[in-house]
Amino acid sequence: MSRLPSGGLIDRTQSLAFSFDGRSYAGHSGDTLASALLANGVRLVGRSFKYHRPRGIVTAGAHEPNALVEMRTGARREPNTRATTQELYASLEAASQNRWPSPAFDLMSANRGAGRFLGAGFYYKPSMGPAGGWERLYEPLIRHAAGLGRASALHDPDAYETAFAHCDVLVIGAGPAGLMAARAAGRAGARVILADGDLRLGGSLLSRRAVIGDAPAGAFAAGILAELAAMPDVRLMPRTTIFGAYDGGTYGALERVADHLPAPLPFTPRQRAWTINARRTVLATGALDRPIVFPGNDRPGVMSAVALTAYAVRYGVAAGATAAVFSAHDDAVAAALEAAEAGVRIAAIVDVRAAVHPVLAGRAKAAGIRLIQGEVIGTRGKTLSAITVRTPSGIETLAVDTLGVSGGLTPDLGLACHLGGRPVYDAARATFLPGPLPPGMNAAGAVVGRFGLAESLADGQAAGLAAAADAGFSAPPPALPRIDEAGFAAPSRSAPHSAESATAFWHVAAKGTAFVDQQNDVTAKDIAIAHAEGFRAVELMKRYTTLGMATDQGKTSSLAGLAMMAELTGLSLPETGTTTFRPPAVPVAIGALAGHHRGADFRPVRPTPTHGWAKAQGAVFVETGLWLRAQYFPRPGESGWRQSVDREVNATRAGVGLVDASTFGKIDLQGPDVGTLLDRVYINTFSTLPVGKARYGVMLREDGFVLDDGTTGRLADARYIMTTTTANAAKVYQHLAFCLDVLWPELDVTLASVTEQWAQISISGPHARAVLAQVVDGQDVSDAALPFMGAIEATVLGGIGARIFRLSFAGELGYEIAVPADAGTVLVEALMAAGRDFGITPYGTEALGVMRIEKGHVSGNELNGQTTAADLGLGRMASKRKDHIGRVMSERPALADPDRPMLVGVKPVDPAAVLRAGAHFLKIGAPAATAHDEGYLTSACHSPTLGHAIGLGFLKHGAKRHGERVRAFDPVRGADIEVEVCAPAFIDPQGERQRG
Amino acid sequence: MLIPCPYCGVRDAREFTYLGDATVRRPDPAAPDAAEAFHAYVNLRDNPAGPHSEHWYHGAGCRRWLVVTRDTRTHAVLGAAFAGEAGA
Amino acid sequence: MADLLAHLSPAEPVPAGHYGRPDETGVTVRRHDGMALATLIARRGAGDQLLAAAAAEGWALTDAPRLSPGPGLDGVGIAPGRWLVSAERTAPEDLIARLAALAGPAGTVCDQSAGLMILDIGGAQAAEALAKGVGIDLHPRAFPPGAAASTSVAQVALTFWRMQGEDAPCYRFAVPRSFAPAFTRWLAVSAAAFGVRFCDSIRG
Amino acid sequence: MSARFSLLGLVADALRGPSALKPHWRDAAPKPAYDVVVVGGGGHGLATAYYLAKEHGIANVAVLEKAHVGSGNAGRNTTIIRSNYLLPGNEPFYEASMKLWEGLEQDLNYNAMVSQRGVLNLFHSDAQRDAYARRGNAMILAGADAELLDRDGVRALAPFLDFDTARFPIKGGLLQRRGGTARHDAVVWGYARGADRRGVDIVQKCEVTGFLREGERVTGVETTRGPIRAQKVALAVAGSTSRLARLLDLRLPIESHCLQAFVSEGLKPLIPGVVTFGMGHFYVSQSDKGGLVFGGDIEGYNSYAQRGNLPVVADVCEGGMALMPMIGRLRMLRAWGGLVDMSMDGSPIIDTGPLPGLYLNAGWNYGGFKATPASGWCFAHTIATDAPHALNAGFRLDRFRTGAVIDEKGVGAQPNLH
Ligand SMILES: Cc1cc2nc3c(=O)[nH]c(=O)nc-3n(C[C@H](O)[C@H](O)[C@H](O)COP(=O)(O)OP(=O)(O)OC[C@H]3O[C@@H](n4cnc5c(N)ncnc54)[C@H](O)[C@@H]3O)c2cc1C
Ligand SMILES: NC(=O)c1ccc[n+]([C@@H]2O[C@H](COP(=O)([O-])OP(=O)(O)OC[C@H]3O[C@@H](n4cnc5c(N)ncnc54)[C@H](O)[C@@H]3O)[C@@H](O)[C@H]2O)c1
Ligand SMILES: Cc1cc2nc3c(=O)[nH]c(=O)nc-3n(C[C@H](O)[C@H](O)[C@H](O)COP(=O)(O)O)c2cc1C
Ligand SMILES: [Zn+2]
Repeated sequence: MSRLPSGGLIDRTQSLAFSFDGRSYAGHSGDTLASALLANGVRLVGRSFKYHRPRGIVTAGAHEPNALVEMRTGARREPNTRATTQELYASLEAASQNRWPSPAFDLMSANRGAGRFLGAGFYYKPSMGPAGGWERLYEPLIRHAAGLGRASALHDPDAYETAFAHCDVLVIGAGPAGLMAARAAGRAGARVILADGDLRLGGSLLSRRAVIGDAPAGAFAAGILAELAAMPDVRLMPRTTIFGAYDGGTYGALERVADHLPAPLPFTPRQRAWTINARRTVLATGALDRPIVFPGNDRPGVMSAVALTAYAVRYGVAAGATAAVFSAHDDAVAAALEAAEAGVRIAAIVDVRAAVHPVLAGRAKAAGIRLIQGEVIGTRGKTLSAITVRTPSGIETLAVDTLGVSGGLTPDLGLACHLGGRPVYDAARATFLPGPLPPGMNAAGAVVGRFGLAESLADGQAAGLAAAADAGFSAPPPALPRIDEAGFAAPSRSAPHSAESATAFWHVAAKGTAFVDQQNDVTAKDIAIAHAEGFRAVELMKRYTTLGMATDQGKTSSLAGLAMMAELTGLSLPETGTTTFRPPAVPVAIGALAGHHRGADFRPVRPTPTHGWAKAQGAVFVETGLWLRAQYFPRPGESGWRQSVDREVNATRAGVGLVDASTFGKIDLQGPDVGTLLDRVYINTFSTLPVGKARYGVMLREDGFVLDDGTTGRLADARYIMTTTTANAAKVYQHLAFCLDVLWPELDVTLASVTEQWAQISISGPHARAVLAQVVDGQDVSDAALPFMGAIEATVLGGIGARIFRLSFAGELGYEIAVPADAGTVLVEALMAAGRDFGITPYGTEALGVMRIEKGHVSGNELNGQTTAADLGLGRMASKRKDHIGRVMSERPALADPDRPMLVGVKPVDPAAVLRAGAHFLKIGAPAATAHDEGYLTSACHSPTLGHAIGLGFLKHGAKRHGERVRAFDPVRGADIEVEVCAPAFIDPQGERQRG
Repeated sequence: MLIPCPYCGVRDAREFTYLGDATVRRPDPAAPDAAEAFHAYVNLRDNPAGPHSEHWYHGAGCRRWLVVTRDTRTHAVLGAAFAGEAGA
Repeated sequence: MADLLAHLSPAEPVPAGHYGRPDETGVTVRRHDGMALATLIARRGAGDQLLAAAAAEGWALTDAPRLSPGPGLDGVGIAPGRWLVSAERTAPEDLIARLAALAGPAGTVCDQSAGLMILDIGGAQAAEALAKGVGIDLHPRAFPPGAAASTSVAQVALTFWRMQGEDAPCYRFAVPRSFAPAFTRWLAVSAAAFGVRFCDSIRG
Repeated sequence: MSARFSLLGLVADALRGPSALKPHWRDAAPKPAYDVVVVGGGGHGLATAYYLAKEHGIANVAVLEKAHVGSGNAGRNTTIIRSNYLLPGNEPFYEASMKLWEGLEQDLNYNAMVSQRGVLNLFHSDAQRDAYARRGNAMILAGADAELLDRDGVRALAPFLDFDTARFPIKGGLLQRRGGTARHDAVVWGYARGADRRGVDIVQKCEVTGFLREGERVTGVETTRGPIRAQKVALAVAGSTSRLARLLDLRLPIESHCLQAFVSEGLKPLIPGVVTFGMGHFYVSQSDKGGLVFGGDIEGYNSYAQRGNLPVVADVCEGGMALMPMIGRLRMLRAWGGLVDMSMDGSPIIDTGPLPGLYLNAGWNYGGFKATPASGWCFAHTIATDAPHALNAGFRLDRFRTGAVIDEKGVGAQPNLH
């Protein structure tokens, strides 16, 4: 329970003050929070999930199930951080969680007494009395008691980024196997990435005492790392966890850039999420120490045997004053001896086997450590003070404050299974090993059961060479280092664990509460309950008991649980199988996965070419998909948007107005077959369109519903310009490309999107021609020269190339003038100057919307993908003389059904009433029920031209009901308004104004 | 998932837009059974568990439609060609 | 880091200036205004004819995602039989006329001069900064001078190529005009750790 | 048969220990013949068997499940229940389902943890507001509850959302207070136990590999545990529908796609009810255990792999961060995928046929969990009476031929866009 006098990869010259639960402590740089807490004698660090039992530090790695803490404070508070991987920094602040008021005294631990009633499955049995009792009473209680840490509920102040990396060989894990693999592949000339979640590369070499060649393990690792660092095409990535394997050799990785600092450095993110594309991968993630399930195994002071050694060797910390080790295989015995050599007082090694390896037995004897054949059957103390051991000769109590436990090694093989591979049971090693590996993956070292150091070095090198060779880089194998595994003869360890050295030992048969999943409080008894109640398949057992669903994802618990289930069912372990491994291999911050794309940068903001000008005019902007458009242009003294919009509409209808319509999709089509193509994609005919004219067209999806509408003009015999709606610009281009690439590759047509190239300014109103005439370069724009639906190329403002289409969405005399986007502002300014005498008024999307509703033009609200051309009143446009996409399916009975709601106009009977889109139409007097639903209002506005509200909508038999009154029923906004049905065009139904 | 565009090279699938089954052929609209044939073309799918020939549009790249053969059980991409040239 | 952009409008390209780490300039961004740009598209079955026409003018145009420099213009393959052609110090209409004459019936030409923003992104850490959004391998073996790609970067579909004849790698990006704010904001943030200078735009 | 659950029983069980406990349902061995064989031991198949027995007195029924019950979508969905649909073909059905949820625990004597903490769909533009108003009004017409909240109303419910720097400002939301979540596994187990108690055989590890035919008529199934004859064979296999249809040479208006879902590490209560983003793909709720359960869009390509890829992971997390930047430091604990049967109009099929003796329940897309009770109820009715009930009258297979599609999103016959 203290810092050892020497040793460890910590900087003893640097003392770092930190606090835990408000108390101050000190540690060293190189410490994790866990090692620093242990060095300060803090052993109780939190409470378990369900029963709020006191819990201590169990591991020295990312799979820690117990020592989860709340890091930092304020908006940076971060729940559930593993103390075992959190690097210590000066003035670190952390707190225990899931306890109230303190971890030592937790009122919620009353749950412990209730534990016998709260066993697996208790939630599902509706014992809770009256109906509603669950929701009103028990559920809130359970929600409050459950959960682990507390989120800050404040916006995360830190930034994140993503990045891409590419390599020939990705090596995952920088232990002995990974280091050798990376070196071999690097020497062969491959581009290598070596990633490890740890802050320091070296894996188990850092926390064990071996001699490799002539050097201690740590120095050996350092030598390889230096060599790798000098290779230009090798990238070393410490603090980087590979969290997922995905299709095509893509790996997700999380780099913790700044979690070891009080706050991220300026201009750097807190974390970086990498997408790594690797041609080959070497999985070298090692193996984890496997716990043994025994009564009292959750008491603080009970930990992994390998962790006990790691704290001693790597951090120079004795996890306790006097320790014992409870083992079932030789490597745990070896680890215990190494801990002792590092200065930890080991009183005894309790091993379940009849004999341990003679070399190890000899060393234990020499070190004065008792070797006991037996099992731990109980523990005592608030934190551990004694263990009870059952030996062949009786029961014995040992006073120890720390117990290192290891039942075997479990390969950390999740990444091998993310693409659906299933682990296979290896009886010789008494563990599951990776099954068929994902394409491109090799695996080496402990993760494939090569538990010995010599063999993992050799295996890593071979895997690295093989991976490089597969990627096209060959090299002869270098000689392997000679190994002295601290006196423990290599052959016996490097051989698969033989029956004497490893027995599959999962749990101790003895009375008392024994935990399988320490975080989720799943006990041995819960497994028995699941079995008795029929939840025997491993996936059912998992879900019924929550075994393996904690933050360690069962890394410390699953295997024991399923072995215990196998014992109960009498099935073998291979028959029992494992649950499914899923990404992420280690939990990953959501912010990191989002990276840069949040807040204002969640999605691109697309400004129109005249954005700056509109901003200078004081426009209010509105999101239109990704575009930002001027919504209206308020003027001083106006009381609200309605007043501005009314003014804009009135000024346009009475004089002239101008709007930026650049957001429409624009597609340039050229070639001899454009007409043929357009005839096939539009319901109406375009091949006969004269040069110099434009036409409104409607296109259908193949299923007969409307896809899009827009105007297409013919500029030359073999050249058309198509406009699409703003929303469907990309979709229509893709559709046309489909027609040309897939349906009719014989058509000679070229497509180019010119949406970005052209600014398109629309001027409308009685004076539009007079304004236009002032900007064109001498072109005749008279009605005769440029009649309604004329489409010409011209130049404006002294030589700027332009296209002018005479049409107007507003239903006025109008022109759409397109110029190169960088001339958009110049054009607008010129138009404003030219129109000054006519009171030219810029307007935004609101006024545009009002005018098109007044005119009865359909738009996005009506083109909602659920409507046919006939529904929109456009059925007669369809040419009967040709086929077009969607024709056949548009004739299906339900699409041709006369009962379908059709486009109508409506106006409120009470002229003061306000209409809102979304109201449903009901016959007057009909009950408000789905059966009587006759349609709905799609668009509505106040018409300043008419002085009352108007709307468009779809109404059953609408065309025949002009003049009838119906209800516009809008209960979500508390409205129920009588409206009169009318034709959709409220103004100028004959279109005289636009022809004017 | 990576898709080998015959022009652009190997790219992440996120650059593409998926349409689906590339084995269905637009029927002759003038045929007497056109209604039924279009129903099958638009609506009915083999939806196989195994190799599947399918249309992908490289919208963030060359903007061409590809026919990609991919195993729907493993996501292994078995080949890719430009639509119209695929012979599929 | 996020504060870097907090005071800037998300609807406008990042203005000229130095961003991020103050003592270094690891990345330099130069914007070209007034460059003529056009798409040149081979008509169905006329690809070879178009290539031959280009060759006749001394322009070794290749039908691949690569830079094909020619006399007074550059072609970059963006799709089979399709190029983005750029010409410095040239009026758009001159480029269009030249290409139209060159292509004749074998190809069509479309002005894109105002539709794309051209950015030259260079500096010692350019590739490292770009890797935060460019999913394509920029390693010199995989993306040597002259290599080009149309791809999506930070949600923006664009074309870029590695320029020839520069010492440190320099990449030329053609970004659709309306996506310039999104792209430059991402670039500024991604390069901030190295220090990034957005230069005043250059004409030509 | 397991005993009725009660408070006393729970106490007694606890005192007696595991040995006194009984399986919640029998792990039945298949008999050679049944009146009805239901293929698929997900929520829908089990609910169908339960209601066949309960409502129609047809208990000589087997549910055949290739793995274990709930191993399909029923065991991997984000557990949202709601009846906030737009179209008249859908809304009354989902509202009927909602009413069944509300009585489910008493009916099944099993705590499915139905938790009506509300479903809030955010909107970010005027057009979206109007579309939600249309939907809310449709819900009210069908007898459901709906409220249209303005920005302040949303802020009061969910103050942690990004109201200040969001790319797409939050303008309000459509709230269904009766919506919420139910514990997915418990629904499966509850129906399994309920059906078992009424005599239904639940046969696990029994994969249907073929069909017995007499001419056109389907007369039973081939399974990995031998042939089983049946008067009626009912398919409720969700994402596997096409695989079985193929064995009958049927092509269906269905594609199988993968939908991912995610859960965070456990947290103290943070998010009330269900919140969905209107301008990106993200929705979230918090489980009783404290994990944030969230998801987004489907992967977008046909798949039987039951796992997804990184682009969707990023897309979902971007949506989450855009909406609630407080989750940045919270960690994703696990991601998984399910095989969803996306139909050509995004709406389900509950119908007789298409062959005599065959009955089809499919096309649930990413939204069939909430339908579980009504789907089982209507399918049972359809099987028992050989005709659809009024509630599923719109869910017929021939609608794709006639054009009477129920396309909530208006994207047409493109399954990956629904
Ligand atoms: C990630 C995800 C999130 C979702 N979120 C929601 C949500 O929030 N709300 C919502 O309402 N819906 C949601 N859904 C959809 C919902 O889960 C499904 O629509 C619904 O569960 C499907 O019905 P089921 O339960 O019967 O299907 P399943 O549970 O998939 O049942 C089908 C069963 O058939 C079995 N089977 C298949 N083939 C055979 C065979 N040959 N022989 C025997 N058995 C076979 C399968 O093993 C499976 O158990 C989600 C789906 C997913 C994947
Ligand atoms: N007795 C001794 O002295 C001694 C010393 C060292 C090693 N050994 C033996 O060597 C073998 C271990 O070698 P190894 O190289 O296979 O394993 P290892 O445990 O040494 O290394 C695995 C590394 O992978 C990393 N890792 C795990 N998952 C990761 C992920 N998802 N992303 C990134 N990094 C990840 C870990 O942080 C660790 O550094 C063991 O058998 C051990 O007993 C023995
Ligand atoms: C509502 C819900 C909550 C879940 N909560 C957890 C959880 O807390 N921990 C966990 O490990 N998995 C959780 N899961 C995921 C399951 O472990 C599992 O991944 C999922 O049921 C799919 O099964 P599979 O991964 O075995 O294919 C949850 C799943 C659902 C549907
Ligand atoms: Zn491509």
